[in-house]
Amino acid sequence: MSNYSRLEMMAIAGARLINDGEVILVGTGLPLVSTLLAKHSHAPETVILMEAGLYDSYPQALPFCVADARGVYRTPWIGTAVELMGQFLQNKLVDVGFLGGAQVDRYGNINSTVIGLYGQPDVRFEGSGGACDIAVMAKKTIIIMAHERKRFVERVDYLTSPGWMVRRYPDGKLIPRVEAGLWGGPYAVVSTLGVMKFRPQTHEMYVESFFADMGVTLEEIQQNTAFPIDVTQAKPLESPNDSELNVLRQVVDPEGIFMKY
Amino acid sequence: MSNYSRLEMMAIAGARLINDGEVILVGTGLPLVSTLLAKHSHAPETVILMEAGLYDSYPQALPFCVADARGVYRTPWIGTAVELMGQFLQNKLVDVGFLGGAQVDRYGNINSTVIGLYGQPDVRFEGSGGACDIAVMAKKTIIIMAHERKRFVERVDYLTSPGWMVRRYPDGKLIPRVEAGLWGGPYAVVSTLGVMKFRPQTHEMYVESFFADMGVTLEEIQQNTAFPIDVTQAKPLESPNDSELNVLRQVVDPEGIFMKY
Amino acid sequence: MAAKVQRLSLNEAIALVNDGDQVFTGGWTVVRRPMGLVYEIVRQKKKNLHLCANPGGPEVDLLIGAGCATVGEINYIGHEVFGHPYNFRRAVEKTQTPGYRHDDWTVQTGALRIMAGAMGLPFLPTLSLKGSDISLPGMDSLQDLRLQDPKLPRKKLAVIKDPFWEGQEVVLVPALRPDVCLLHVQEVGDKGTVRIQGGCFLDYYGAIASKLVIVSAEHIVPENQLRDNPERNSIPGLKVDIIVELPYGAHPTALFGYYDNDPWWFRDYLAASKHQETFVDWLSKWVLQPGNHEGYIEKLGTERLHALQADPVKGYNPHIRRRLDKLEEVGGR
Amino acid sequence: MAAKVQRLSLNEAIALVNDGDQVFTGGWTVVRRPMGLVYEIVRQKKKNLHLCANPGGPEVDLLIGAGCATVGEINYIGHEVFGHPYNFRRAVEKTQTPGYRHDDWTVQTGALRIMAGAMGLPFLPTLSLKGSDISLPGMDSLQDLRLQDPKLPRKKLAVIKDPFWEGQEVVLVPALRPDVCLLHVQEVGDKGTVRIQGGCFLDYYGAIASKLVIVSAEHIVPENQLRDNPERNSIPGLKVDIIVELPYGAHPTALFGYYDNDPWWFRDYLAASKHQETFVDWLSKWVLQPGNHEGYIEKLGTERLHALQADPVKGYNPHIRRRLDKLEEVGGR
Repeated sequence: MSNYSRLEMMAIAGARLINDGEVILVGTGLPLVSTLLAKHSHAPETVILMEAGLYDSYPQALPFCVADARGVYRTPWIGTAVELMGQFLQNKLVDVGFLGGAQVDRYGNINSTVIGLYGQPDVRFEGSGGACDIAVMAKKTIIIMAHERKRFVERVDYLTSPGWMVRRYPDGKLIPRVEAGLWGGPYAVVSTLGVMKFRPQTHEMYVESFFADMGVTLEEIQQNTAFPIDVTQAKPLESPNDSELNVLRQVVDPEGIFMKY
Repeated sequence: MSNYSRLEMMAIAGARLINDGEVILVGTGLPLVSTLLAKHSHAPETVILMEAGLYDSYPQALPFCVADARGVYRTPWIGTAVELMGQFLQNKLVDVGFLGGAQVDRYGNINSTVIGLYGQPDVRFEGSGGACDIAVMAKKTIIIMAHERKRFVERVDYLTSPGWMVRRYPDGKLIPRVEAGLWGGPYAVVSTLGVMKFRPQTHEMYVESFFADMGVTLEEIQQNTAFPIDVTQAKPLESPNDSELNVLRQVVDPEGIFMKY
Repeated sequence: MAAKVQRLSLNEAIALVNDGDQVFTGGWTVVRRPMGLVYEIVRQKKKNLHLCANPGGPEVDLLIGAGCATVGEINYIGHEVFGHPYNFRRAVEKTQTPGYRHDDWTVQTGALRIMAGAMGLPFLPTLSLKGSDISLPGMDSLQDLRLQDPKLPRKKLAVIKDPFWEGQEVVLVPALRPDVCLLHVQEVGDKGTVRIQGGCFLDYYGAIASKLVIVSAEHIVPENQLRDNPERNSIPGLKVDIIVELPYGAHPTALFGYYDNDPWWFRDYLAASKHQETFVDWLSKWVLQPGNHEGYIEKLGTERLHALQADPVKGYNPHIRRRLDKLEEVGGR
Repeated sequence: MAAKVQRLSLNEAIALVNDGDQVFTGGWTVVRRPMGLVYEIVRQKKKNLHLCANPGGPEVDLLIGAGCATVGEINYIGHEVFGHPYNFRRAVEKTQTPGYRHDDWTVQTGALRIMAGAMGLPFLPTLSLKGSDISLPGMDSLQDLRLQDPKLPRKKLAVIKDPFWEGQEVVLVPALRPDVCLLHVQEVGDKGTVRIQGGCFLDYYGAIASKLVIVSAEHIVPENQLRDNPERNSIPGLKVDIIVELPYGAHPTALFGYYDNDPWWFRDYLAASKHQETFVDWLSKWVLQPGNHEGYIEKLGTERLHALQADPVKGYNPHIRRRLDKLEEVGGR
């Protein structure tokens, strides 16, 4: 077996999707871990934003939330959600939004609000935070979450953050994203099993690459996905190199707060 | 004759209208001179705001404009027009707006835009600046200007800053201020001849007091006012005291920039 | 008239909060929350509060768990990576007649709503929310209250067509108009000027939008001292009504330059808040029995406060370990 | 992508401005205007500029007088107490076919319009303008251009009813979407972070709203130096495209901490600008003949620059006399 975990592989796969120089608005947890890994390796010119008001963050220690002093230290400027979300994001200055979620469907719609009925939920989550805003207004979004059948669902219980098929106001009918007047859209889903992207025309999710060297099979992905997913173009993902693992373990998350060593 | 000028009397009459503790949004020139005189004498707790973003200004030297470093020095906070005009003023935190103007009518409507036709003016002035905003949204406004027949007019050539009879959108018909949904309104006009206020019911201008000790007569006021103006309740204004003159001459405008000694 | 700033005790300050008030709490999730003020709200047993934190953290979960809040217009309630908001969850999960009613928003629209309040405007426009369930009238959990409760806008949102440029659809979101704004900050001047370090979040907007503004601070300082650097000051005194000196007033949340998040608090709180009974015990032990803020700080103990102390330049504590599943003990009783 | 900040010469920077561009100029009336950048616009003979200073000062009067501008959406053009904007006056008084078309606004609505641009929104609401001639369609001096010129909104404003609270009428004002933003500041980092002292005015919003942002500064400094005090920085580098080191780049307007208003300049400019012929002479003598910014500063001379020097703490020059009718001579050629 490999000397790295699926969580690590996932964080590394996420980092690889970030291009140097991109302006990236990032949530706490795995999105931040992946982004910092990219910043500390192939994408040093990335401009990291966090919704609480943090700008061009380059923390020396892993921030615990999007308002953490670790993310503020030696930033060149500090704003608020009014500037970050109401100006930079809405004014199309954000290249990548990097989000987690509880459920995702084949169109990249994300639920981070409830399981069950909205009015009487079985499980209530923390709620959108800035996720809906980011999914609506970033030039593209990357989603990162555990690959389980109850998470990769036919239909999200609540559509918190719009993907490629979105709610029409006010009747809630699902319509294509562009018809609702939205730009951007989901670019990739990084999971504990592989990396999914979306077909250009149908905007349906397909498997682009999978963690073959960790024993992941395409059948395993299909079994853990509650909607039909095309695996015909899936390629094994390149294994993490030593540099990626070192940066992740020694620089980005040495405590194992997220990587749970 | 008196040992003070009509300009000085006017500045002092303006200062006397300010109550201690008021939040006052003030324009450059005579409004600022009067306000600083009040701040340096009977109204030290006045909070002086200027539209460029200056807050709680207490200058050691007379500011030349509403963005002058003299008005910034040792203020406790600095904003922009977004906060001063878009928040404090619009959110009804400003007690007094203190304005100049080129023309005023009996309802306290001010013109600071053109003489003649708007499309082809005989004389073009600088324009509203923040005057219209202040006249619309301060809890009350004080107007200060030279008393001449061409300035105290039957009808302003252009209604820059609404008084008690204002333009209906979009047809321009003159309607009472409250019908247009506006609060506040003109409280007094201070001129080179006296102090005018407005009747509670009709909102028409009347003479409350005049500069009798400088030889000003009520006939002179009527002759220099192009609309009928009630002078029946006019009382002589109390002469400036030494303290007022000293503060004005030695502290507020020692160069005579506005007082033209 | 400019607010005449009054310096009050914690007890006197919170006595000004009325049952039913709409309350905005400053800070962000687990950072710089007005925890000392909120603990005192619990001690004074305020009822039917209408919360509008943006976003909410432990202070909101605590007020819901203590039965102080009946309505929330909030985009997120949680403790970030520390764990889940169990009091909030329990209040809304599978509940037929909830004691707490929750209206979902987003960070951006929540920010615009409190900004609209600060601007004295009834609404502001946004391009967000389009395509989300959050925007749908059928998902508006406060719909039945809207025409009855004057603190709620008549509609959750409206949609209009841009009349000026490309003609796109624009969402209008209603202003928030809180009765009370509760903030905790590093320094406040004796005339109300607030200096915040490490990010203001939406505290400025909360202060300008709210009818009564209560600011607790680590230090009340002479106003003249703050005038040396106006660019570093965050909120003008114009709208600050009440100031309270309250050292450690943001504990267990982090305060830039002063102290870091308290992982032991979060570990204990998360364990306790999983069930109503254990939460009631926790509340009694940590909020009610200490009797006041001094008692609470005393109970934390000097060893624990020392362990949280921030590096004054970095703003955080570079030595503290934050992984709850491997947390080592520190002092504190 | 984040703008890759480029350090250019003044000449190279202004070469990026196109005829017909909509240009926002930073500063406020006679304070911190990007005069050096504007002089270079005149030297490079740019045409048909669409100006949106808020408010406008000598830089706007100069561009109108030099024939560079054909449209302005501006709330005020003037030199404050120094005197009147004669070039602007001459361009619009009793003119049948004006070369310059002026649309009147107000400070608050102008601020909201550039803020709407920064927010990526087509409009923002306001409670101002109600009752004023400025709001009336019949007084809209650009009405005939609105459906032809894509840089102008289709309407000057719109009025809607608040759907959420008291139902009052609210005015919507269209965004400003400038092509170019010109700023002069005290310091800019080599990656574009801007530090302004003494008031930012609307410079931040101008930068975030505009497509191309050109910042001239007294000093270009290492970015790391500015990171010591992020709270003191005014504009993030994200939207700054071009930086130009330009000492005295705001002269004759005042720059907090550096130099005060130049009363001799205003005396001479006001006298010259009263007539087109004398203004053309002034322009030739002070802008064109010096050839570039260095020539201009050289022409001012060290004695005059010394006389303007600000007290670094107070921000202004406490000795300078500003009353034009009693102005004493100082050096300068």
